[in-house]
Amino acid sequence: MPVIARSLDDALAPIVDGCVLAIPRESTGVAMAATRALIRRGVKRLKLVALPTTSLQADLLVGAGCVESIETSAVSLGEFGPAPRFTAAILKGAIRMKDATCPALHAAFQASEKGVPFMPLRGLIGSDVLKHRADWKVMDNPFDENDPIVLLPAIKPDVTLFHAPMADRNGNVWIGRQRELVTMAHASERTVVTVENLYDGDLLADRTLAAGTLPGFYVEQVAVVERGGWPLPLPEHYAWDGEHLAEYARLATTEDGFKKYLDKYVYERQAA
Amino acid sequence: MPVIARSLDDALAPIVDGCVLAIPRESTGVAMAATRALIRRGVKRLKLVALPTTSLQADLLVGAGCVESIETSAVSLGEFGPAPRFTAAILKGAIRMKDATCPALHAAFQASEKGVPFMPLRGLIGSDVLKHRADWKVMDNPFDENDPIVLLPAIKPDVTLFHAPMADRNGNVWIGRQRELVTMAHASERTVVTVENLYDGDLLADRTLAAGTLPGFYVEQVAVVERGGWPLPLPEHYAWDGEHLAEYARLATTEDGFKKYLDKYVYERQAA
Amino acid sequence: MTPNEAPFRDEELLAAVVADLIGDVRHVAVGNASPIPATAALLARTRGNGRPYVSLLGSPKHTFFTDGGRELFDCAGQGRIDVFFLSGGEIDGEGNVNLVSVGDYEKPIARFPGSFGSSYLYFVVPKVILFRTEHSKRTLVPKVSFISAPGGSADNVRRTGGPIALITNRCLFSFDRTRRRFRLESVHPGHTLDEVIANTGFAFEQPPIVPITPVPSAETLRLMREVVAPELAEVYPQFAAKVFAVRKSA
Amino acid sequence: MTPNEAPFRDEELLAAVVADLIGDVRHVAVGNASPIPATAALLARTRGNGRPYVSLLGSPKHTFFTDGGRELFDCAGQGRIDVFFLSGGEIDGEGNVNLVSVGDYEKPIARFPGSFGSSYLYFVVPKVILFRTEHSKRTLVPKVSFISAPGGSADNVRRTGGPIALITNRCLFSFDRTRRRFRLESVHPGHTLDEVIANTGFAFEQPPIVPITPVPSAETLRLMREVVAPELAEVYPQFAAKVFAVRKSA
Repeated sequence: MPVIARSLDDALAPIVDGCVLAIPRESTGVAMAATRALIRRGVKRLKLVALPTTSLQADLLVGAGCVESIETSAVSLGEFGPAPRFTAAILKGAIRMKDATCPALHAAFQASEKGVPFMPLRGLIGSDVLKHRADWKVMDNPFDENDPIVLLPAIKPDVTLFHAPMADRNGNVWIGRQRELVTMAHASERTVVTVENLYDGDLLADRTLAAGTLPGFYVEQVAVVERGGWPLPLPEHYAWDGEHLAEYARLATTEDGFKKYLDKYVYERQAA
Repeated sequence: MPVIARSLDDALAPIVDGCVLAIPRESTGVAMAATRALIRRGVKRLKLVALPTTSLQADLLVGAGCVESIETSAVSLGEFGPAPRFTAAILKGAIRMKDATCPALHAAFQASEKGVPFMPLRGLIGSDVLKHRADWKVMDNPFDENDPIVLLPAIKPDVTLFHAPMADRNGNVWIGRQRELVTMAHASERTVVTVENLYDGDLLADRTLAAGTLPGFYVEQVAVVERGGWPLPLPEHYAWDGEHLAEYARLATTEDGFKKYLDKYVYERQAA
Repeated sequence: MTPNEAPFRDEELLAAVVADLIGDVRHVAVGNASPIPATAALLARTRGNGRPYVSLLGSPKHTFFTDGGRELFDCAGQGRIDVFFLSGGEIDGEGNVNLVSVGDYEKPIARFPGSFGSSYLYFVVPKVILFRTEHSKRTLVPKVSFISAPGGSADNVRRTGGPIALITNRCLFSFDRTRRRFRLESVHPGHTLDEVIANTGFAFEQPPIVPITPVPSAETLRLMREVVAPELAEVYPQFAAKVFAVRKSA
Repeated sequence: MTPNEAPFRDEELLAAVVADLIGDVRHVAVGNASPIPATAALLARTRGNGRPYVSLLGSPKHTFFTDGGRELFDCAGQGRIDVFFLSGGEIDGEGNVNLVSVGDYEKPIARFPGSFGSSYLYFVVPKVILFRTEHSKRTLVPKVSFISAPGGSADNVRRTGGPIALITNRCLFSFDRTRRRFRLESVHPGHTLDEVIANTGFAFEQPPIVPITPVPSAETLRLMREVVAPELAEVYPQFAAKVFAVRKSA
């Protein structure tokens, strides 16, 4: 039965060195305070799987040396430019990249959600994305003639980590229309969530809220962290901190600048 | 762009003779008033696909001679006993039955939703359900050794028909946590919905309601029919009419009794 | 039949036996119209101080599911359902379950509702408890007419689930998955081995001396009557009223 | 360059051209950070009295999606997205798009963000409009280093979608899917054929006389400035302010 963790660090205990960690795209609810706590703890060799893209979260973790590999379909700071630490790490060969395409990641998570070993997907054939994925296969669709189709193996993360507007004391988490968070939790062995605040009551008891709720059954840990998505947005709650992201994009272009950023925003601001 | 139909009959125009009609299980929101209207119109040769089971709706349509085939995993009146017209039709060989199992139907609708030709599913191997489904295939899982797995072809209904609590004037329909209704609409060429009442506003503009809303983009027709699910339940709105269902179960055990039921509740009560 | 002076009802005995079969697990799911398994699951939860999660599928109030009708099956496919209950129009000695029809499938002489989720859940839920109160040669047959879900599978068929037991109004069988046979574990008080043999259409193993099914303890009966029954009344009001004389709580 | 005295801006010309390419369809989806395609899609909707549906993916307010991040791709897989826009770090003469890296994939000399949904949407969206304002030999190359999404496919590859055109700051190309080649359709006012040839890294077809891209009509400019710009300001406030001098409405 999930409980509200005594501290953010307690909640993050399931995220151990070397684990496969699933994280959502920037616009869905990224657990940034938790990410800074993981860097402070010095987590190592994470195998990140970002559904389907990632931005500051992966760039920070890569820059801080926490990442062994990333499977995703894009890493970028969006309007704030390329992801500088990710780009540098790729050019140095410091991390392993598993380039994918968005719907392939969605399908591979759904495969785990459904307990099947693979999912088929159209497209991809003739691309170098497919060419560089030895773990993906092409078969002939047995329901048609001469119809090659790609099969993607299920992605089974050890832990999913995200940030959401609220949870109740049973660990039910309100995710609204960000339904890939439900699929991620279903597909993962464990799920750790940070939330803006606690809902006083049972989210499943209200028929309107229940429609947007991930049941606590799938949730291992919940920690309350106000503005836990900062400086990224929390959908329909707060927007980007554009000034901060611009500062990050500027500092992180060099290794030294990135270290300054870490000192200022990760190590010194224990509570941020 | 969907509009609110002038009449129930107008809304049902897409459901033509011989079409593949997808209908939901009893507890999800069954369009019973619409079903009675279809019987009055004399629709013929429906190929019903019930996700994943069905009760009074299919029994009525079968008894009234509207059905050519049913694909589903169970037809029953639940606590009110077997589905008498369905049972009689099967014993007479009057309809074609495609016996399935619940998760196979869910997966086959999801295949259409995702635009893939098939979906894999565990289980089934060694069952007579599989043996009698020439359209299902067994293949060796290419990601493992000596691992047979069933592949199910996508189910692509012409029309999905269901009943829901409310819709707005843009055709957005609030379905709450009955999320298979979303998958059914995604998988179907067209979707026809009856609702208890109109929501005065935009369901997508409210972040809490939006989480349980099927966008009007997928909806072809909406008709307002108060108690349109009667005598079946509408989740969290009204329960079964147990007395009525007991009466049905009693009358429908004979062909004559069923005719009396039709006269009393379908043909004479035009508005019911 | 349980003698009239017995301090418990048949339903209470069966629920107590099923609760013990459930054991220490995380999640028990109970299908529609299964008041005795529901009682057993709630009893197990009461004993476990809230563990296992219990999903009563007949009642939206008593499931946590929010992802539509597929969530039950996805949840099972993820390995997150530990115990489920199945019944059958026919059950045979190899644990095969028939929910479809009797006679030739194309020209049946009797038709049941259909296989529901059995053709899948029987493969992926580790502990499936077969439950059929009518113990007769009509229901427990040598060979089912139609296999909705097979009791066993070939070695190369991935299968993490299957039957562990069959409970009837007369007795409790365990199921040996390797040998694909039932074994008589105990005969309920008031019933006899001869009666079980006479009413069972399939052969089964039996110990040299067949025990009597242990009766529920006073504490078990107290929990069922005082804690479980009021919860149960929300979903199965008629059953709760009949067995426990409890009315749906306000 | 458009002369200073021109009655419209470059962005307005491009949006007008793209709006015509969209044509009469049901649903146009526009990816993040694409203000000119967004302007074009909203212009098409204004002309069509509400048709097509326009999904601006950067903005939850301007999409109808409620089924999570997969809905865009599922929707496309269902054949329910008619027009989409793609750009690329590199685009070559066969319509191949590179969003991944330059040089050897294992030891790249430049890295872009990644393929996003291109490796799928290029196959299933009937009209994909390639959009790259920087028209140079660096972006329009003979052969991309990495194919995120191929311009064409073998005959036996199921493909209902692909490129129909490429629009740049200098000109408009159409794409011939059978021959897998671009054809120069028109050169924008203020630009020349020689300039296009000098700045394009791949060979392309061209008509004997290359037309000048038609300038937007007065009515088109009025709709863009009076109707589209205020809507656009909700999603692209900086762009709307710069191009249309419109501030986000209250």
